[in-house]
Amino acid sequence: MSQPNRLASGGLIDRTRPLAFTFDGRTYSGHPGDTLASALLANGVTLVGRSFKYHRPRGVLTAGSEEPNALVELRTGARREPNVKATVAELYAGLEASSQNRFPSLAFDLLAVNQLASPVFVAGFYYKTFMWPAKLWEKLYEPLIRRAAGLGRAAEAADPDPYEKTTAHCDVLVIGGGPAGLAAALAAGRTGARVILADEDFALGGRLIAERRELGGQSAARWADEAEAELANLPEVTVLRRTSVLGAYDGGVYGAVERVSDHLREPAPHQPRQRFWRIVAKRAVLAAGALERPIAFGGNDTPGVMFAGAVRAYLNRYGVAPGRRAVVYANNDDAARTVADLNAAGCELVAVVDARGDSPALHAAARTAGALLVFGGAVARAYGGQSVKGCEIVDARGGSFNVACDLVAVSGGWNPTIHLTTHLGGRPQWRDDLAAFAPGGTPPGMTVVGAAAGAFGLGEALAAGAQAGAEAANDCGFSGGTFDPPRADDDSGETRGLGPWRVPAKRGKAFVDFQNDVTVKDVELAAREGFRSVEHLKRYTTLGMATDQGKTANVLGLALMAEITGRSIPATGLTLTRPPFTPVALGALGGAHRAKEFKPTRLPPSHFWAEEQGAVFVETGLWMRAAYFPRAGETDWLETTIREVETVRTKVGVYDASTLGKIDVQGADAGAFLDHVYINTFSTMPIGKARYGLMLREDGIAMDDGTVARLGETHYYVTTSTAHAASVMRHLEYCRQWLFPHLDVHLSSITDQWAKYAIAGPRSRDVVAALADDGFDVSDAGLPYLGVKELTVCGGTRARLFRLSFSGEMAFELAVPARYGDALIRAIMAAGEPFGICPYGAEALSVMRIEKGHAAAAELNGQTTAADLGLGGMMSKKKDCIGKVLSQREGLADPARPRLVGFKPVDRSQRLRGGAHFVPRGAAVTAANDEGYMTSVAYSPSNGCWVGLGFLARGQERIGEIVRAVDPVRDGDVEVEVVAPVFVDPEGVRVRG
Amino acid sequence: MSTDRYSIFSVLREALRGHTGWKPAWREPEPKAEYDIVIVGGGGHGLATAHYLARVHGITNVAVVEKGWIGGGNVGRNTTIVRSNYLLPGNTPFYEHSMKLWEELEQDLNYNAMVSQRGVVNLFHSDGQRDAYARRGNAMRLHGVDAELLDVPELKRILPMLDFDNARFPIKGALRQRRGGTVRHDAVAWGYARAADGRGVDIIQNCEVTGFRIEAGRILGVETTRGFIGAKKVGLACAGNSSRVAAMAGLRLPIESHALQAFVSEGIKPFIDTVCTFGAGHFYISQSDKGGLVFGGDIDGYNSYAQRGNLPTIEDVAEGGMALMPAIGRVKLLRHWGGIMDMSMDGSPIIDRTPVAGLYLNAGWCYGGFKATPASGWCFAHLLATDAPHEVAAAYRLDRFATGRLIDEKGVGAQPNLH
Amino acid sequence: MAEPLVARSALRPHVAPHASAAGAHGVTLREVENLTLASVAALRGREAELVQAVRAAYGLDLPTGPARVASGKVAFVGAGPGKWLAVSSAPTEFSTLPAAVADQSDGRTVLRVSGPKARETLATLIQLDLHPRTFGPGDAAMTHAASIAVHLWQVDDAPTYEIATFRTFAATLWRWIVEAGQARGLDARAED
Amino acid sequence: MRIPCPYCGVRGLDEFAYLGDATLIRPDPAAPGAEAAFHDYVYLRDNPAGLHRELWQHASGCQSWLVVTRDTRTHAIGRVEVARDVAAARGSGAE
Repeated sequence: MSQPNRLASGGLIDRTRPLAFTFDGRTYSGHPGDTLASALLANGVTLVGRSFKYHRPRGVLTAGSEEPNALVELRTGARREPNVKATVAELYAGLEASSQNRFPSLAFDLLAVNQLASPVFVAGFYYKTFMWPAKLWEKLYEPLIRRAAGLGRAAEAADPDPYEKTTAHCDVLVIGGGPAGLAAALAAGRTGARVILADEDFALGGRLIAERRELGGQSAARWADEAEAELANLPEVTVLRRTSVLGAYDGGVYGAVERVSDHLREPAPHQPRQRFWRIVAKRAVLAAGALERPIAFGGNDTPGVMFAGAVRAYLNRYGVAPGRRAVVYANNDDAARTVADLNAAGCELVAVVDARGDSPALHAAARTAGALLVFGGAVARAYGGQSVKGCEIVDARGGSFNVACDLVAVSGGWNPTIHLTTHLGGRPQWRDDLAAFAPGGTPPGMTVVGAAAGAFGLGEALAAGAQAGAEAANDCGFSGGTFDPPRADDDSGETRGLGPWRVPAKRGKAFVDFQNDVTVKDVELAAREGFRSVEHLKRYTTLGMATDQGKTANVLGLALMAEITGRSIPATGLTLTRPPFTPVALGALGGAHRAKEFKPTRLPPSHFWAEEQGAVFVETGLWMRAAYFPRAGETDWLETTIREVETVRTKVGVYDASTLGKIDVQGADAGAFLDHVYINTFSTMPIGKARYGLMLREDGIAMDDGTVARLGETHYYVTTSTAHAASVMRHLEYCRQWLFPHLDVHLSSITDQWAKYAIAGPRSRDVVAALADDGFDVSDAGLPYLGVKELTVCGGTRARLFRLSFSGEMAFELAVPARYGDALIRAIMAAGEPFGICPYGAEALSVMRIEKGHAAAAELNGQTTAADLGLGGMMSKKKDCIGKVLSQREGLADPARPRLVGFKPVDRSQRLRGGAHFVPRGAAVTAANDEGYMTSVAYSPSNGCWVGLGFLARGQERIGEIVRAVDPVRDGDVEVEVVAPVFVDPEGVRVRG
Repeated sequence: MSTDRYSIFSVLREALRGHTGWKPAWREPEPKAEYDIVIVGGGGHGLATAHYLARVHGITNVAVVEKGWIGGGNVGRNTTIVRSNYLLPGNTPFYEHSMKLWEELEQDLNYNAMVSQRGVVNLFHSDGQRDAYARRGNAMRLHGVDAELLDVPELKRILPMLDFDNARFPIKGALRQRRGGTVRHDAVAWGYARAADGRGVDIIQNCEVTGFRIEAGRILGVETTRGFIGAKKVGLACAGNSSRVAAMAGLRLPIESHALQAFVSEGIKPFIDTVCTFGAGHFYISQSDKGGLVFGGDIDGYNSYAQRGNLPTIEDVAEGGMALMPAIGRVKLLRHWGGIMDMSMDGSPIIDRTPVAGLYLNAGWCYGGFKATPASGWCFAHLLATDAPHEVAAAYRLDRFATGRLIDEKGVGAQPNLH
Repeated sequence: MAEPLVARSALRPHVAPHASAAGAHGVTLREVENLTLASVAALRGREAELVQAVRAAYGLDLPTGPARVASGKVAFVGAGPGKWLAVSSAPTEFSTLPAAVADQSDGRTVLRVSGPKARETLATLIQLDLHPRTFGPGDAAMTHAASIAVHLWQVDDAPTYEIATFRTFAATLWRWIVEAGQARGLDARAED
Repeated sequence: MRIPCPYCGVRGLDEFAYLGDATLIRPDPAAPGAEAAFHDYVYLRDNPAGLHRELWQHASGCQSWLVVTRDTRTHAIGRVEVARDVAAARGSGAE
């Protein structure tokens, strides 16, 4: 497994350890410290991927996260990850990568036929075609486009790896571990401030480890090592490698993702694959460096055309020669460094083309390397198909000639990496002196330093970083500890790229956005068709919309549009970017709580007992509630439910009602407060009594119902529905604190404090009596209907007993402190055994409340008034309450509104369905005849048929009428009789027992 | 000769000459001194209104004034979903009218906006949700709109990537509207603009309205950064900026502006071929023709004019997505952004006259604005042209909050951040 | 007459599993049982009376902010303006205080998280800054742990935190702490 | 976004629940024209682009309702007041 392009020496790789990996099934070898891209290049693999639209062969363009071309699928099976940039994928033993967006193979891709049709497939062509016939779009054209588009494939099974989210707070967040960032972190860290340094790379240093530079008399890479070692020893400094800061959010919050285990075959036990960091920073120093940009010339996407800075990174950091015969094409003095590094690595320099005039630095370097030097010229075209075989050079006088080469190192200048400065609305400013956008506004508390601020010199980056780090720490109250940056071997190099942006087309496509195949001609077309603003350009051509988010393309595209339309760059627009800075796995943003742990699970006090009984549970909000308790021989939920209902109606049953919201209300004005929030009056209710209550929203619509019990002169106990417990508590606090601040009233959620069981049925008093301690009278006289009493049960456990009924039977709600809940349900079952008790679940509860016509969530749906619910009479005329005024609006008081009534099928054997609509008998099933809808249905054992509740226009006036309940989505159409919404014991005799 | 008719033939012809013959999709005219109608807002709704004024009502002395570039607001920032699966009688016919206009849009505009009726699937996870969706689906069917309830086996067939086995909130079924789907959002703005322009409508970009000239309670025109433009009638279609613009005319609206975030992943090969909404978390998703998973969740929940949101919502959406389809764990979020929604107080829109004679309002779209674009334009054009509400938009009255004839689909009341 | 009722924790091993890593423990998780807890709110116009009563009964000054003051077995933890959570490791009758008092002894489950990796573990659930420069023994806070409402306070420099959560959420919170602690040398058992 | 709760300290957006405009005062239900006044109170909004006084509850913290002054264009947080104090000081119109 030779690595033909690995240099004999040099680089920050561990040559002692070979790492075997595969690409498209072939095995290669690399070393720790390699990326997949560097290892592929070392092995002489230059064709790595295919472009999005034309399926053009593509190689490696960059050595960083801005890579548009070298995208692969990494790993297999459920761990398959699409669109991984080979330039940042850290090599590990056994890595498996595949090329993507090609069929059948990378070298022979049938869809490359798209290139032949490329004269048709220009920007926006699809807006102009595929319209006829219309029905073929979804059937033919769209599937074809969809299959051709997209890059890699998502996994088909759930991601098996865990993720974690965490929060960190710091004084100073330093983004970027290059020279400026290291200086900032050292300067801030030495003051004792809490510092986080985050860098997306697995090695710190940035350009320090990609260049042959000296700092303070030693190699820059060595200096970076020492800086990292010192940072590691500062107790309040956290260095996060492999961590990309993705976005800036309001309030000094930054999002970042740490690739904890991506450099491993799979995560170590209990370790996450990735960790998402919310970083709360008082100050931030952005030292994200700069990104090189391309020049648009023909065939500039051919594998082997590479950014000059990337060429140096592969040479110096990875000990890899990306080519052996190189042409260097640049418009800035970085070219001199490229020439020198290629020469030092033993590569042949075929030609050096400088778009500018004479440059002394470049002159010297080219002479040393023995390269042909072309000033004021251009590379007009690179050619070679799947790898560069040569290029056509145009000289200053317009003459052109071809040279053979296998590498074209291009530098169109550098763009400061200012993405994070724009996330909160900062608008970049074009600077002619840099020929680039520099930060305009920044997020509050952020300073930008180094190349990211347009300071491209190493010395100035170090100095600015050190200063910004110290100042940021000072702003947080830290001082002392100084850091003097080392002396840099700066030259007076000219790194701004002063154009050209493009080389007048000869032959071959000149790419602006490589991945999305946006060419100079596409930009010209956009301009011709009026898509001249940057936003239109982007959207029309898809420039900048690829996985690299236009990191290499945006400025070039903008500059081309400016040139084509004869405007300045600032007049043409600017490039705002959106988070994330680099794409982030959804798994990381989702974090640890997945599948069954997606949300908390609330377990009521009887849960463990119910599990033992074999109960079937149902998710109700965050709660798990027992739906029903099947017994051996019962075949379905309905059979079980009917048995449970019949047991309650004839004997006694017990239900865990603990999930209802419970609120303790105390204070001298507690009664007055409740009068404000409920439509009925509680201030005059006697102590020891309870009553049903309904509260409205201020817009007059019913909000929630429940019961209110008075435990003392200034002490009430309020229940809410299970679903609305939290929102009602918030509403009550709003009323207490904001609307009625002068009232002496205090609220405390006691939902979890009390285990509460509803014991219902004709024998319920017998059960309660068996549990109540001596001396507590639970007879009808001692505790009449709607009575409340505090007592002790089972030999001294304090309890509250409410004579309330939801089922229509004589019933009690018995509450004990929750720790006794498990024991109490067992005690109730034991005490009830002689009376034939059974537990019942939410299904049976629902049946019984429907039989009694009690409104629940389906009726309190946020669209109904007290009057709609048949509860209008409860509203006190003597007092105001929230919602009273607006409930009197004509639209809400309209008697034609649908009102709550009951329904029975005319043919008693027919089933009813919730969600059916009512239309008059004989009328067409159309919206014009829609008179309401069914909210709740149940099979009523007492009635021997299905019964329903629903809202019917003028329903209360139509008792006895027959209407149709139509249910087209389930092919249902049932004639139903309109009845009063009470199906059992309409006189209410039984509750009074 | 330049080319202005779009077809495969014109594309092929242009291909032979390097696409040099295409005309600009719309002109860049200077504003005239006066128009019959000035529409404020060059988004989808404003441009659609202009198109239908010209095409349906023959009114072409119309200007659309836009403070920035057309299509730069919500029409280019949404998650591209179209559907007419509404519950309440005030809404269903309107959105169905919109759906029908979508279905003929490409022929009408000679522009392929890629209307893709791939279906919209709303999952439910409880019996209560099932009944609520049945109620909605039946309402749709009564209005002649397609709707069906799907059971779990059918869902497994069309959405095999959902977590059916290990979910905290098990999937119990879904409501599907097959005719729902997605539309290439930018193309909608461009297609309407091009079509309106072709009929003589002036689309005036970079022209911000700075005030209204109102005399004796009647509108006379708009003051803009490019001077005064006279108008017999002025229609506001300003989406998230409705309150700011209306305030210049002295109006206070039942609207709050809120940021809704949207998300797109990197392009991947076909993964999901319908629109799907989670019923137990804030997450909905589809896949664009380019391959990106396009998804979203809840609004950020506080008044905002900043086109961006914050991390809690982003995390909430990702958590929902991972709960629903855990195979997307290694798919990467490419970009997220925000748009400013004109959240009305009952969650439904307003298309109505205002107390100022000649000034008309089209606002309150919440996050239903994109799917409504054609019908909104159609009905607003009708109102502007005839001074009478279109029958399918008759419920969208400004005074419904005073009368109590609310159109509250979600039933959450006058709290815009919950709609 | 029925048997006396037996108190049971909200945590059972099948919903709140035990875990014990080999080697040194980075983080330890326990339930603190048998606490008396009460929410205490000052009545309007009787705030000073409450301060006096607490001082007289327990010898401590009610904290005015999010802090915990303790004396003997009794502690008061700030729970909002004019509100406190009273905590006692012995049976204590807080209802006699001149205040709105609601028993919460069963409404909350209190977990104790301690050890050198406690902060790092909690940071995966709680977004507060628990760095010793900003949060130390005696400090308290109300927040949420990945959506689960918690009221926590620091007990010592180990560091040890006590986290009160609503009882019906306790099993989930336990599992989530266990999940986060697994990679950090967790020892989680229901009782010592 | 981070909001300094006067009681708890600075906390993230994740802990707060939003209600809306804090300049709206509940009208006198007994006054003439109450229905119109309640309509304006419940439904009409200034919805400014700029400084906005608004109600938030520190829902995951001390439960206090707060009046926060915030710029709706930048999300910059200005003054934060305890809502109950604000309400008490204006002699709360509700009673």
